[in-house]
Amino acid sequence: MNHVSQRNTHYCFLDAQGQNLEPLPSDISLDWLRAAYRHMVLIRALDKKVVALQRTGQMRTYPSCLGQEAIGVGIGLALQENDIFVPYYRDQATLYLRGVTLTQIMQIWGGDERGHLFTGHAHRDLPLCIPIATQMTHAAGVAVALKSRAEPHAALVTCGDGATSKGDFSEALNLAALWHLPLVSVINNNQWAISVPLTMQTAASTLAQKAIAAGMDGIRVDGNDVVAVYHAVDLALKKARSGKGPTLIEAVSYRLTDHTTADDATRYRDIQQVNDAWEREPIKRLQTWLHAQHAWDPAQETALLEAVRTEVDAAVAAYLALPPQAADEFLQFQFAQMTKPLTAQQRYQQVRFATDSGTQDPQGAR
Amino acid sequence: MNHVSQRNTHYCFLDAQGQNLEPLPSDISLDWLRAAYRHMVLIRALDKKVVALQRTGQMRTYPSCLGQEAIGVGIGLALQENDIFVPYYRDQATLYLRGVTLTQIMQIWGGDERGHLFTGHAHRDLPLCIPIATQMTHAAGVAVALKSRAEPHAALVTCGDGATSKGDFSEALNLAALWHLPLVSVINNNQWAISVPLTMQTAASTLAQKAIAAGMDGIRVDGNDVVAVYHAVDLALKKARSGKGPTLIEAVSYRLTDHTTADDATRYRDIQQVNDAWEREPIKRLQTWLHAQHAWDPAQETALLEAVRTEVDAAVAAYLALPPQAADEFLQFQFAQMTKPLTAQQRYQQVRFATDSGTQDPQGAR
Amino acid sequence: MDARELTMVEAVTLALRRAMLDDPSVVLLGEDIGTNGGVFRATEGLKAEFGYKRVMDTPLAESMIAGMSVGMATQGLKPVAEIQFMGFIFAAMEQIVCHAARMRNRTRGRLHCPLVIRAPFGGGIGAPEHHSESTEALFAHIPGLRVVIPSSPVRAYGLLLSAIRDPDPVLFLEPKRIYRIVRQRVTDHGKGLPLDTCFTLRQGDDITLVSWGAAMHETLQAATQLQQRGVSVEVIDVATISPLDMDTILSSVMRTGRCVIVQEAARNGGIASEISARLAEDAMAYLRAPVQRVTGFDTPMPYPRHEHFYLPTVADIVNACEKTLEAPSTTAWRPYEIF
Amino acid sequence: MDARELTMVEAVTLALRRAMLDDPSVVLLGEDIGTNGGVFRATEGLKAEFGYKRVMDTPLAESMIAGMSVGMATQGLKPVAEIQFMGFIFAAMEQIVCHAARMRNRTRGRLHCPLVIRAPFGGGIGAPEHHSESTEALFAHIPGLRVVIPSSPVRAYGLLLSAIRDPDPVLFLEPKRIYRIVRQRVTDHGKGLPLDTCFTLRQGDDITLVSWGAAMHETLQAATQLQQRGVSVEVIDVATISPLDMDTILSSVMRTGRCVIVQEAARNGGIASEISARLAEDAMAYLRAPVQRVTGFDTPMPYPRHEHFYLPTVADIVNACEKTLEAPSTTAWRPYEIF
Ligand SMILES: Cc1ncc(C[n+]2csc(CCOP(=O)(O)OP(=O)(O)O)c2C)c(N)n1
Ligand SMILES: Cc1ncc(C[n+]2csc(CCOP(=O)(O)OP(=O)(O)O)c2C)c(N)n1
Ligand SMILES: [Mg+2]
Ligand SMILES: [Mg+2]
Repeated sequence: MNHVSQRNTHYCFLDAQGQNLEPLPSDISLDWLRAAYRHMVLIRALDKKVVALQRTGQMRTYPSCLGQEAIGVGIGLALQENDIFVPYYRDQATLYLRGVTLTQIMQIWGGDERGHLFTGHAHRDLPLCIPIATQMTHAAGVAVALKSRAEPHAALVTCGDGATSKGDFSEALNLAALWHLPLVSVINNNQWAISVPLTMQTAASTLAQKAIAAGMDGIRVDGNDVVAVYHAVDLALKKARSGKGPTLIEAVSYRLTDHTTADDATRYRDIQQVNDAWEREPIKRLQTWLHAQHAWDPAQETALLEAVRTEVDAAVAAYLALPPQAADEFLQFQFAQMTKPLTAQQRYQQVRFATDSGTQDPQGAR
Repeated sequence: MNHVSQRNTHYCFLDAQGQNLEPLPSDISLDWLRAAYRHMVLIRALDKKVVALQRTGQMRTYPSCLGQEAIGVGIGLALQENDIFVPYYRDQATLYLRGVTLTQIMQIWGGDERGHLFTGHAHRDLPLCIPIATQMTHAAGVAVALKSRAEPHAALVTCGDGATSKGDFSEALNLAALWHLPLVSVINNNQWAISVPLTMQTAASTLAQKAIAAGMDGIRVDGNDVVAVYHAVDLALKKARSGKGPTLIEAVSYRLTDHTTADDATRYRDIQQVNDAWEREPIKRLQTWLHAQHAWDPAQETALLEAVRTEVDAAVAAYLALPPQAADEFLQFQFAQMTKPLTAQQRYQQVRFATDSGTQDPQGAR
Repeated sequence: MDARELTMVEAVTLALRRAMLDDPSVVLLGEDIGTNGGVFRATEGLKAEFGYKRVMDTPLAESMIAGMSVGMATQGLKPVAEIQFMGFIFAAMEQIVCHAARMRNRTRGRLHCPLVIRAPFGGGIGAPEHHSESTEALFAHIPGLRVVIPSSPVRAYGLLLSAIRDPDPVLFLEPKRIYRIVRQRVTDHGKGLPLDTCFTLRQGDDITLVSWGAAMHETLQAATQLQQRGVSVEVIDVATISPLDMDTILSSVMRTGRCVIVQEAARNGGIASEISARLAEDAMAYLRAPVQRVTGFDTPMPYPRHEHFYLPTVADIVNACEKTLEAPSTTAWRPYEIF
Repeated sequence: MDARELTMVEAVTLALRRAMLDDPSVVLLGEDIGTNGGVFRATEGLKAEFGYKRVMDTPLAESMIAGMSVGMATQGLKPVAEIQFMGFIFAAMEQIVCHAARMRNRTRGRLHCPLVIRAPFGGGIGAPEHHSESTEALFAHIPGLRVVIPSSPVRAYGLLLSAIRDPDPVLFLEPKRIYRIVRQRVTDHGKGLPLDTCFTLRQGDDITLVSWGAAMHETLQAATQLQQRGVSVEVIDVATISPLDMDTILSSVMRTGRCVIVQEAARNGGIASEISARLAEDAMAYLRAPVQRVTGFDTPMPYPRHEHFYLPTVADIVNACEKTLEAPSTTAWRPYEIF
C-alpha cells in the first residue's frame, strides 16, 4: 500500500469578485441563479429579523447563518422531494427550501417544540440536531433504510467544522463508505466552532481529506459560491441515488457574526478577519455577477426586498401570535400512549395549573 | 488544496520465508535478534499454557496473542523505561518486557485485580483496557502530561483493527496531531475483530491512511516481522521523544486462534485462511533466518525451550498459589479513604462473611 | 404450534425470529450478530435465514449502532440492535438519552423511534471486567425510555415481542447469568406480554419479595426456603422497571405489610430505592416493618475470581426477610442499619 | 485577604485560580474555556494569567476531553475539565463510568484519577434543547465517583477547591440558573469545604426541607414563607449527593418527623428517591408523615418557552410542606398520591 484513494477536487465557479472561474455547469440557467439569489436574500432577511427579535426579548438563543446562505440554498436546491434531510442547527435556508415555514423555524428558536411539525418535503426529515455530530449516524441509518427498501433517494446530512473532531463523524463516514450508503455529508466549514478556530480544531489541512480515513471520496467546494455548492451536492446526490455510494463535501465559508445570539465573537476574534471575509460573502458576488450579465436590475432588487420584507413580516406576525402550549402538553408526547406514571403526573399538572396558588405564573412565584 | 500530507511507507525486512527484503537496520545485531526470538518463544509458551489452564477451569476468559508476538516484542524492545505504555488487552508480550511478571499477567486473566500492581518499568503504565479504543484518549492525555512537564519520553498506545472504527480512535489521533503530542499509536491489525473481518470493518484500503484524517503520518509495517515493527516503533518513539510529534503505525499480522477462549473461530472463518496465515507467522521466519545465518542451532533451541518451560511453570505455580482477596478488599480501593456509606457496607460484608449462614460459599448457596 | 423446552437465550432467538417473520421492517444489527450468531448465540441462525440485509454485522462502534438505529427507526424500520455487553453501552448513551428517548416528544409525534436495544447484563458468569454490570437504574431515570428485563424463557419471549412491536424505544436487558440456567416450555404463538405491569410469580400473605432479572432466581429460592418454614411469600417480578407499575407492588405490600427488594445492582440510587421510596410514600400506614433492600455494593463488580463477594445470595435474602418478619408490627422502630 | 461580593460563577473562577496558584499540576481543559473564558465565563482571565499550557482549548469531543483527563490524571496532573453543558456529558459517559471511576480500584491503588469534571446544569435560563438537563442521579449511581453540587458562591468556592484537591474523580455540577442570582462575600482563603457532609442552612423543629443545586433557591424561599406562618423549618443542602451523608439528614428528620425533598430532576429514580428510601428504612419510627418529593416530571425539560411548566416552584414546595404538616402524627395514613 503506497497510496490512498483520494479525490480532492476544489470547486469554485463564481469567485469573490463575481467573476466566472470556469464556465457555469450546463444546468445552471439565469432563472436558476435569480431564484438562488432570491432565496439567499430572503434567508438573510429572516436571519436579521430573528436576531432583532432576540434582542428585544421575543426570541431565545438563535444561531445566525449570516454568510453561509449559499451552502443552505445550494443544498436545498439540489435535494429532491423524497430525499431525506438530516439538519444540524444552522440550516435555516435548507429547511425553508424543504418546505418548513419561516414561522416554524422561528417557533423552534422561540422555544416551542411544535415548530418541529415540519411541513412540505420535510415531513420525513429529521428535526434540528443540537448535540454536535450525533446527526451523522442518524443520517447513516436513514440511508440504510432507503437502501434496504431500494428507494432511489438519498440522505443528506450537514454538520459544522467543529463537528469533524467528534467521533460520531468518523463512525458515520466509515459505515457509509463500507456499506456504500446513499449518503451525502456536507460540512459547513465556517472556520469557527464558537471561539475555536479551525486551526485549533485539527491539524488536517482540509476537512475533505477526512474522507480518506473512511475510504470514500472527499470534495472541497467554495461554500460562498452557490453554484459550486449546488453542483457538487447535486452530483453527489445523483451518485448516491444511483447506488454509487457516499460522498463527503467540505463547503468552505465563514461565520460572519456571533456563534449565536448568546455569544460575543469580539472576545476572541479579530475584526479584520471578519471584514476580509465580508469580501467573499455569497450574496454580493452573485448580485455582482447577475448585474454584470444584465440579468438583474435595481428595480428587481427593490421589488425583491419588498417581497422579502412582506414574507418575513407575515411569518413574524404568525410567530408572535402563536398560543402557548397547554401546561400538560409536554407530558403527552413521551410515548405513543400515556403510561400510568405519566398519567398521574398529568393529573398533578392539571391541578397545579388550575389553581391560583401562585403557580399560574411560576416564574414570578420563584 | 489538492493533495494531502501522507507518508505511507510499508516496512518489511524479513519476509515470510525468512529472507532479507532489505538490509537490516544498523542497530539490529544478532544478539538483539536472538533476544527478540527468545521473547517471542516465551510469550507463545505462556500463551499456550494459559489457554490450557483455561480449558481445565483454572483460568478465566483469555485473549491469546498467538501469531502476534512480533508486534508485542517489537514494541516492548523499542520502549524505554520512562516511556509510558498504554496497553489494550492483547499485549502480553509488551507487558512482559515492561517488567510485568508472567504471574501478574495470569492473575489479571484469572480474575484478580491485584495483577494490575504492575512492577518494573510498567509501574506508571496504564492497566489493561477492555472497552475498545477508550485507551486511545488516555494515551493522548498521558502524552499531554509528558509534554507539559517537558519530559523527553513518549506514550505508546496499542489497539486492534476493530478499534479503528470507534470514534475514540479518531478523536485521539486528531488531538495528537493538533497538539503535536509525543504519542505513538500502534494498531495490531490481526485482521479480525472477533468474527468481523477487516473487510467488514472499513472500506479504507489500509488502516495507516486513517492518520490522514488527523493530518499526521501513518506507517504500515509487516507485523510478523519483529525487525520491521521494532524499527518503525523505535523511529516513531524517537521522533515523539524529540518533540517531533505523533505517528500512527499499522502492524499487519493475523490472529491465528480464537478471539478469546470464549470464542470459536471455526464458526465464522475458513480454516484455509488460518493455514495460509501460519505460513507468515513471526517466530518461524525469524528462526529460519537465524538458522540460515548460523546464529542459532538445535541445541540452543532445546535449551531455550527448557528455560522457557521452567519460567512459565514457575509463574503458573505462583499464580495457582495466590491467596484469595479478603471479602471486603474490593470495597477498600474505591476512594483514597473509605467513605461513610462504604464503611457501612464493609461492616455488613465482614458480618456476612464471618457467619456460617451459608454465605461463606455464596456460589453454592445460590 | 409446538411448545419446546427452551433456555432464555433460545427464547430470545425465537422471539427475534417470530418478529422478523411477522414484520419485514424488523432488522437486527450489532457486533458479531451475523455469521457468528452473537457472542451468546442469541441471533444464531438468523442471518442464514433472513440474509445480511436484515441481520447486519456492524463495524465496532456502539454510538454508531445506536445512532443509526435512531435514523432507521425514524424512517419506518424497526431496528433491534444488540450491544454485546451492557458494559459497552455507555458509548451509546448520548444517542439513547438525547435522541432515541426524545424523538417523539421533540417532534411532537411527527417522528418516533420504535427501536429496541438488547444487551446481556449482570454478573455471575466469571467474565472479564466490564462484562458484568447491572446499570439498569441509569436508563430507568431517562424519560422516554422503556427498560424491560425478563427473568424466564417465557417472559423473555413475550416481553421481547412486545418490545419490538412497541412504537417507542425499549432497552431490553437480558440477565445472562440465567440465559441457560432454566428451561421452560415456550410456545411460539406470537403473543406479547404487557410492558406496563409487574408479574406476580407467587402469592402469599406474610411478606412481599420484589426483584427482577437474574436475582429473581435467588429470590425464588429464598421464597421457597421461607415457605418451607411456614412463611407465606408473595413474589413479584418487576420486569418493566421503567415506567414502573407501582400498582401491583403497592397492592401486594398493602396486604402483606412487609417487603424486601432484591437487586444485583449497586445500592445507591438503584431501582430498589425508587420502589422503596414509593412504598414509604404511598403505603406507609400499611408497613409493619421498614422495607429492606438486598443489593450489590457501591463498587463495580469485582474481577471474576471474587464476584461471589459482591452478588446477593439466597442467604442474604432470607436474612433480610427474617429481620423484616421479626419486626414488631408497631411503630416502635428504631433506626438500624443493614448497610 | 479581601472578601468580595461574588456571584457563584465568579466564585468558581476564584477557586479555579486559587487551585492553579497553589498547585502547578492543576490544568484546565475544555471547549471554549481559553480566550473566550468559557460560555459562562467561568474561566475568564485564566488563560491570560496561566497561559495556554494550563488552560487548554480542546477540539470538540467530550469523550476525548474525559479520556485525556483520565490519562493526564494517572500521570500526576490534576485536570479540571469543563463540559460546556451537562446535556453534552453523555458522550463522555463511557470514560467516566469505565475509567475515571475505576482506575484506583482496578489497579488496587497503583494509579488513581484525581480529576474534576465541571458542568453547568439545570433549567430555567431559557436555553435551547439539551442545555437544561438535571441528570445528576445518573452519576450518583456510579460507584467511585463523587458528585458535588454547590448552591451558593461560598459553597461553590469551598467545594470546588476540595474537589480539585481530592485524589479521586469528582463531578462538579454547577446550577447555572443561580450562577448570577445571588452575591455573597467570598474570601479567597484557600480553605476547602468538606465533601462528605450536608450543610444545614437553617435550623428548625417542625419539618426538614432537603434539596441541592438551583432548587435550594426556591426551597429557601418556601422555608421563609412557612416560617412567616410560624412553622419552624430546617433546611439542608445535600451538596455532595454521592457519596451521600445520610447522618445529617437522618438526625434532622428524626427530630422533625417530617421531610420534603426538592429536586429539579425527573422524578423516577432521582436522588430524592434514594433519600426518601433511606429515611423510610432507617427512620420510619420517627416519621409523622410520609416523606414527600417535589420534583420535575418524567420527561425532558420542555423547550424554553414552556420550561416553567416543568420546574418545581416555591408554591409547589409550600403545598407539599402543608400536606406533610397537616398529616396526623399517627399511623392513620392511607395511600395517596402527589403524582
Ligand atoms: C456534543 C456537543 N458539545 C458541545 C456543544 C456546544 N456547542 C454548540 S455549537 C458548538 C460549536 C460547533 O461548531 P461547528 O461544528 O463548527 O458548527 P457551527 O456552530 O460553527 O456551525 C458547541 C461546542 C454541543 N452542542 N454539542
Ligand atoms: C466498546 C466495546 N465494544 C465491544 C467490546 C467487545 N469486544 C471485545 S474484543 C472485540 C473485538 C475487537 O477487535 P479488534 O479491535 O480488532 O482487537 P483484537 O481483539 O482483534 O485484537 C469486541 C467487539 C468491547 N470490549 N468494547
Ligand atoms: Mg463552525
Ligand atoms: Mg483485530
